[in-house]
Amino acid sequence: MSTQFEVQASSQKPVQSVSEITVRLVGDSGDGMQLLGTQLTNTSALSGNDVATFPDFPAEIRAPRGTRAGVSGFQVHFSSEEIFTPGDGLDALVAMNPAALVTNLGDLRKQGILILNSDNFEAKDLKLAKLNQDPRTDGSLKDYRVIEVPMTNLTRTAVEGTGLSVKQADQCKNFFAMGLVYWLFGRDVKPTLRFIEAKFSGKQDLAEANRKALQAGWSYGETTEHFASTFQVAPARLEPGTYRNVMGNQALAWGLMAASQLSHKQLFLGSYPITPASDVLHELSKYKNFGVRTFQAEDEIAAICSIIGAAFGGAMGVTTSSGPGIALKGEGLGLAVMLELPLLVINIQRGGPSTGLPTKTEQADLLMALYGRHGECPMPVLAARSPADCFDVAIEAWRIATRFMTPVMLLSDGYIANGAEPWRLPNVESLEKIEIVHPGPAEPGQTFLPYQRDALLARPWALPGTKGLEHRIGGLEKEDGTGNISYDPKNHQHMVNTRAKKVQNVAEVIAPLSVEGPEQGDLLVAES
Amino acid sequence: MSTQFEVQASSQKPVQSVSEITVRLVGDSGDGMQLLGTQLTNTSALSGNDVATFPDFPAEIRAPRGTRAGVSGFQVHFSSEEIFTPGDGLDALVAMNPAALVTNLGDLRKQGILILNSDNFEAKDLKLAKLNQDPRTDGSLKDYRVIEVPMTNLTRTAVEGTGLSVKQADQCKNFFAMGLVYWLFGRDVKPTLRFIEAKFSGKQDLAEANRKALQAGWSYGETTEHFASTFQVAPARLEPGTYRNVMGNQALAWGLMAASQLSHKQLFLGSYPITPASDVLHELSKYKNFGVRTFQAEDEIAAICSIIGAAFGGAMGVTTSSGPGIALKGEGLGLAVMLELPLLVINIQRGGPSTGLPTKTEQADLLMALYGRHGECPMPVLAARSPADCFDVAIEAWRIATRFMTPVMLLSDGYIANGAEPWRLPNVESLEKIEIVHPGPAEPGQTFLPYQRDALLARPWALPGTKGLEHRIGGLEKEDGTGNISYDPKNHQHMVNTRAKKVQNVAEVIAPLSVEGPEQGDLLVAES
Amino acid sequence: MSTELNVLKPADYGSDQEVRWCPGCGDYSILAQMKKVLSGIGAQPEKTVFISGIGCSSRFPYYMNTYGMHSIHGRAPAFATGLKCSRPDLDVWVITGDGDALSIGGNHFLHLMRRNLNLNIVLFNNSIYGLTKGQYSPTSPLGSVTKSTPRGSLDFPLNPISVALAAEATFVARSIDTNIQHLTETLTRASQHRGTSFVEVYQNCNVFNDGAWDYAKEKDVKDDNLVELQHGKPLTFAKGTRGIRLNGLQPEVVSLDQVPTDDLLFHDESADSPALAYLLSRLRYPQFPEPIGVFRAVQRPIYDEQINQQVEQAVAERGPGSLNKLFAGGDTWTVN
Amino acid sequence: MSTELNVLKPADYGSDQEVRWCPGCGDYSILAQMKKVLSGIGAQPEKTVFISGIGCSSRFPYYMNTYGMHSIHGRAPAFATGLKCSRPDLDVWVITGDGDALSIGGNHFLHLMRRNLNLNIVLFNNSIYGLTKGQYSPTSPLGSVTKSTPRGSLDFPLNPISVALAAEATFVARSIDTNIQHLTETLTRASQHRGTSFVEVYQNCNVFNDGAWDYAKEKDVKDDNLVELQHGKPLTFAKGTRGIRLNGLQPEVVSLDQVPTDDLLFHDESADSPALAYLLSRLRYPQFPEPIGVFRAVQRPIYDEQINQQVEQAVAERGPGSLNKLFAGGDTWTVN
Ligand SMILES: Cc1ncc(C[n+]2csc(CCOP(=O)(O)OP(=O)(O)O)c2C)c(N)n1
Ligand SMILES: Cc1ncc(C[n+]2csc(CCOP(=O)(O)OP(=O)(O)O)c2C)c(N)n1
Ligand code: SF4
Ligand code: SF4
Ligand SMILES: [Mg+2]
Ligand SMILES: [Mg+2]
Repeated sequence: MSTQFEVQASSQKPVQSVSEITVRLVGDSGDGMQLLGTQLTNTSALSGNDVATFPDFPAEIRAPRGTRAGVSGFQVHFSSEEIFTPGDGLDALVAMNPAALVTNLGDLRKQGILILNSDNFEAKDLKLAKLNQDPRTDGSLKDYRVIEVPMTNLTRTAVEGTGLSVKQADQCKNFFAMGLVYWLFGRDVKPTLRFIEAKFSGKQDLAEANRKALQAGWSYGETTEHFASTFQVAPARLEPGTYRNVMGNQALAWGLMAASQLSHKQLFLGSYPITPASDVLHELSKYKNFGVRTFQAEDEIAAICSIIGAAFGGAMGVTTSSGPGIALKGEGLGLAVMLELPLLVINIQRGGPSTGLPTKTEQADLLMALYGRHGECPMPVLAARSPADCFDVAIEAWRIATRFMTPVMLLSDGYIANGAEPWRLPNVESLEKIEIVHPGPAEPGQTFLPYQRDALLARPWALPGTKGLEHRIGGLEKEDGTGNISYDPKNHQHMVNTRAKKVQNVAEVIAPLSVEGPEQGDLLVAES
Repeated sequence: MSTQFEVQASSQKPVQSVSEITVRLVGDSGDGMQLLGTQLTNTSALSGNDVATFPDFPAEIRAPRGTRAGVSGFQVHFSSEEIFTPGDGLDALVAMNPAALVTNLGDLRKQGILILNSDNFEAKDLKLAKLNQDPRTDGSLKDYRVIEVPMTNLTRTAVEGTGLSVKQADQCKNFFAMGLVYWLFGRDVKPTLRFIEAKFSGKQDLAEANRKALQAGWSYGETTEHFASTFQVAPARLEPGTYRNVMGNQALAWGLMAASQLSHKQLFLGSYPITPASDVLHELSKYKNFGVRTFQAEDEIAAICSIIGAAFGGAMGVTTSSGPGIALKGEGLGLAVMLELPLLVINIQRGGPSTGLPTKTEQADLLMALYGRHGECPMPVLAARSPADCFDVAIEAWRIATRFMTPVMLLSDGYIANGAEPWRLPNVESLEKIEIVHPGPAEPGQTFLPYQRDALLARPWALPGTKGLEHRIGGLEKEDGTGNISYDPKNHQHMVNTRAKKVQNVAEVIAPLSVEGPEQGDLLVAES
Repeated sequence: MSTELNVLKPADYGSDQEVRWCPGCGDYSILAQMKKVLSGIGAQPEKTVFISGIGCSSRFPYYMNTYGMHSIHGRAPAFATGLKCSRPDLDVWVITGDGDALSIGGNHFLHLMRRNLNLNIVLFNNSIYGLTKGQYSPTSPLGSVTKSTPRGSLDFPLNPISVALAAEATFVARSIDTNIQHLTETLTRASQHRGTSFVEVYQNCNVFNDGAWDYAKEKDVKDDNLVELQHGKPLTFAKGTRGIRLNGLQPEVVSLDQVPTDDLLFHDESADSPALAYLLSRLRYPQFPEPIGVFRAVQRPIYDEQINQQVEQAVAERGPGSLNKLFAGGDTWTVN
Repeated sequence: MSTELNVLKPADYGSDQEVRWCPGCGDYSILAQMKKVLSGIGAQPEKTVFISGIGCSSRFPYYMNTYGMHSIHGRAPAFATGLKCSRPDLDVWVITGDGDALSIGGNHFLHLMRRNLNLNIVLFNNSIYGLTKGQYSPTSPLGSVTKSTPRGSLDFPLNPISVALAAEATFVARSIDTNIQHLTETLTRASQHRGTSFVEVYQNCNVFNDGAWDYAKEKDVKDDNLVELQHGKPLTFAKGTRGIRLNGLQPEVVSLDQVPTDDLLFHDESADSPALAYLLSRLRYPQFPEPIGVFRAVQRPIYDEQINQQVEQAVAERGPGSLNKLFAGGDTWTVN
């Protein structure tokens, strides 16, 4: 580190102890809000809080600067208790420009802290935000504790002498905001200093400038009259262990990789990109040394079909998508139900119907998951409850799929997918193995019955390459046992009942339901 | 007519009066059962009974003769009361060979009449039917009134002298069976004689032979000791009017054509062939002089999309399919819900899941119809209750679609599609018109709001070609009124509620529900 | 196309919606040229419909002050087909991307081509999935390192022109987003073609695949890397210093110092067989200069015209349909 | 393919299921020849997988005593792709029809071709939808009167060979159901090709489209209407009395009385460019004799091999993946 960082270990101002804080950082896409949010998350987690976060990206790839469409946000909820969501009402909102302010203000609690970059409220900024009046003066902010900070100018001053251009200097203002936020919530700056060091290695001028901006922000909090006290959130009582932050899609990908190893099955992902599911494809495609095969299909139909093919061959077939893509998989899923092959279909839900609100979250695909196929076509449906839970659910889904020889639908959503929370690292050796038995070659004279069932009604998973087990499967109704085509109505009824009963049998092997939240209420969402 | 038909006007044997009869005629695909069934249907209808019928085709195009796979059947239910289905338990079964017997026997009531062509129960016939024992002697028929008739030989004898080859003579045996059935149920042979005359015009030897066979069958009933009495079903009290028989798919096609005329809209059908829906495509493609455009799309997705395009242009867009094809339309339907354009999606259901039992019927797609789309995606769903009802439901569906600017799903099934019943011809002039108003050109300076709604929440149907109404629609969530893209969560909630309410509003304009069948029971299927 | 005197300027074809592509995106230029073309041909906004799928490019209809539909991914050709069959009076443009048209939409693309409706389809080829932030597309070169292919893509790319030709397209052309004059001319010719006209436009995605088409766009090299097709003219390039000659069926680059122009391959866009056009579609950088312009322009019966003619013929032969007659046409009976 | 001494006879490749095609259907012959081919190449039934879509032709897998999947309409290539990627050790055959492959399945067909997995696809082309009882298909000639087109079809037909070539297929061939020897040879060559091999088979549907290929099948005319492609050989037909010559890019039929064989077009199935193969695919009856045999057979990297090589390379470079290491690889902290 080239300069000594000069902030005191902690503030001299009074400290107010609170059990939890929800803060949202909002600005233009170019303002570095995602970075600020990630740093605050990591620091909070390292300081022992339970944390849940949610980033909110603009819908456009690169929306015009300063417009409402270009607003990018990051919400962090940290607590001394166990928490389950990124929070609803905001305790504090940091807004870097008017567009960010007006599009997020509605979520700030009355009397909540509102920190504004007052340098960004000129006429042109207001116009870009489609505002006729300055919200700071027209009374719209009267219910909040407004703190206006000329961040741009203070940052410019702070980084003077590092040799940066004005444009470069201005890009440091998220670190100024970070310093102020860290001060306000009593966060340790050291991890972020380490981050700056690593990120700007080789660009010492930038590293230096960002450190200075961070310091200036911190000092601003400590010295200005605006703030009477800082807030303190005590460490949460988390289960002992080693923790890291994980995002939902990442935990999902890792859970799949773990399931693959636990069951000694090649992981074959057939997927077509779609927001907010694509990151599972991106994540898995990095880990080819884990034996993962990723296949970017020509469309979602090809994706589901490819994994049915892979499952027929004995691989762990997985497909990932979101609403519009899942809607296309109904016919393929029907076939998977009929073939009784194990595979996973993962729906990272987003706002619908139709193309809907692709970058926003929603949980409105449950009924499609249950019923979105023609005929009597039952299938287990699981849902993840949080980013870290994605890891466990992925493994459980694969366990169910292989135990019962059935496709399994797994629901997540944009919130969980892009949200993050601390995750206690499992010891991989101690994770329960997933036992899969394939029938061996047939003895001479023995006839193989591909639809003969075990106690829980699962059929055997016979793999091509096994002598004597040659058999044909397909989408036509099958005769019980032999799997030959049958148009007999009695057999059909029997098979319909059997497929339904098999899925009900899943209840036999899963843990009992547990209630999360209040013991009483109007609506119970049951979870296993 | 070259020979005088010599059957007496009616039997001399005692007549037993019954209120209804269900009879099924089964034989090999080549045995002419469909023709026999159709004749019995028409004759019964002409004699004033209410009639409901159902043909049952083999799954294969041309299955091997004499096998179970090759069995073709036709069920006729005629009654002196109003009836709603082709019947469940059979009062009489006519089976032309062992395969037909064993695959249908289960549906014959205890003590039901079972007429067999005893000439077709040789060892080779039993083998083709995969029977080790002759069912006539192994006790399996003990619960039925079995009447064995050597139809093949009796027919050969009857047609002697007409110069037919043995093969040709054997093809007349369905007329022998017909004669016997007509005798048994006191049906008038005249319409069938007219049919023979018309069908074999120019082939007088065949006409003559079939007449003789018909007569022989009738006389056999009258003279043999087997039958103590004939059965008589009195005419039903049907509403006065002119009647004809219609099949479900035919009535559906005609209903669509009527809706097109009643609303002055071009009928555009975009469809991909699939059993049992293809016949709607075939039927409609015949009536180009009614202004019908039929488009055989490359797949079901293109089909639904093509009719959305047609609806955008102001046509009556209709697509027809069955389970596997409907499963593919979910994404397109989601768009139609978002665009709020009127169109009809018709699902002629068949046995599922997956490819299932394509030639058999089932009604298991209701939940997919209601929920088979991602997001909150409501849509009115109607179901036809009988073949003739298809005509009315098609018109009602189109009325709802255009009144509410919504896609409508219409359910039928293989049973209804291929079944037939008497239909009282409507006077087309007296059918209620379907009023559709398109907004006219905008005045200068006026802004057009494509998502502004009327009292029932329908939006305007503005057609390309209209000056000043240029607007863009799409699958992204829309701002209320303007229809511009909006990612605002409050607007989204409002639009979700509005779309739901709009579909609920359909209840405002439809007739109250009526109960059909017993007033009490375990399950109510409500119908409007 | 309007026969009235045109009074609309390019800007009049733009809608009031803010354009939301990344600054510097090639889509802007295509939008600008399209407005010019519509103005040039005197298109009536109320008679014009833009239909797109999903992708950055598919935002296009929002920016046009015409009728428009931003549909679903890959299916725009199907919407356009239904619309055009029932409303042949409209001028329909389909806007699509390389993923939209050739990945999820490949099947509809094939069938649109073979049917030959009287409409236009423009494919914005940036060889990447823009909207989903950078996965490889069906036109991305082998070995493309993208978010979904960190070790390089393995799928041999599709050649949009070859595919269109194999699908029996009657008008096939290629142009470039920033080649303003060529693009305007090409789109104008597309709009004038009777039948389906397909135009591939090389489009730069400066965020996820910047520079993909530099060889065809940069001042100093483009003349060496492009050959402009002109009907009846020999294939020359590099400012007329080089040309393309056929050796049997094998094209070869020759210097015009050594080979007389008459020996060169002459372009014939109206050749009955698509074999020449197909051969030209196989000329790819860096082995060859890439052809731009019209590969093929031939006449064939038009689907939407014919579907409507069948209706007219039926009416002429059988009279306008009477439902009462139809219903009473079979065996009927009367209940009193 | 087995290296053991083959002891299996054609009949050993048949399953116990009753064959349910219409008597006289061309599918029977293809089934019979396929069994011969498998016997000839010594295929191991347990290593062989037949995957089909939906259609009469797609019943095929049920009749083979191998592994098999009768999947859903049009998607067989996608199932095969997933299977082959994860199990490159298997011999995979895709069986499809003209509707299955080119109507609903057109997109998967394109992408199968370009990916070049090491598998075989056989398209039973009867130019009709058999299973749904007689609607026109994408290969039905213009004006086809069928159940859905009483006034004649309006869609210009697709040429399966042209489409496959445009989709970058590495092996493309055509044969005929009842041309037993030719079909056996062609399927054998397909099975030997490393990469995706596509074979179109003219198949008679004697119920709904009887006689569609009579010109290519009937003893007295077929020699005049077919030209058998042979690598390195000139295109001659009509028992060697006539041949095909190129005039520029325009093929013409010439009499061998007047034109020396050397002037004829010589076939080169391994030409780098698909231009020749494409040109040959445009030769259609009745203007020209139609080529049967192998249009194209070239080598290109194989998708399923490469996807597995990427895995091997990753393991070689980074070692087999350790989950514990991966999880602990970021910022972690410890709670006691
Ligand atoms: C059914 C469906 N699948 C996937 C997506 C996600 N998606 C949107 S655009 C796109 C690809 C865009 O690529 P391209 O067509 O080349 O357009 P570009 O953005 O490059 O202009 C994808 C995969 C979607 N919206 N719908
Ligand atoms: C999703 C879906 N759509 C439609 C069908 C109905 N269908 C079954 S086979 C077929 C076409 C068959 O034609 P082709 O592929 O040429 O096979 P062929 O029967 O001629 O061998 C159709 C439309 C289906 N089974 N599934
Ligand atoms: S991501 Fe690429 S294609 Fe999309 S708008 Fe940005 S620059 Fe254009
Ligand atoms: S319908 Fe045609 S293709 Fe199908 S089995 Fe019969 S003859 Fe063969
Ligand atoms: Mg693109
Ligand atoms: Mg076919």
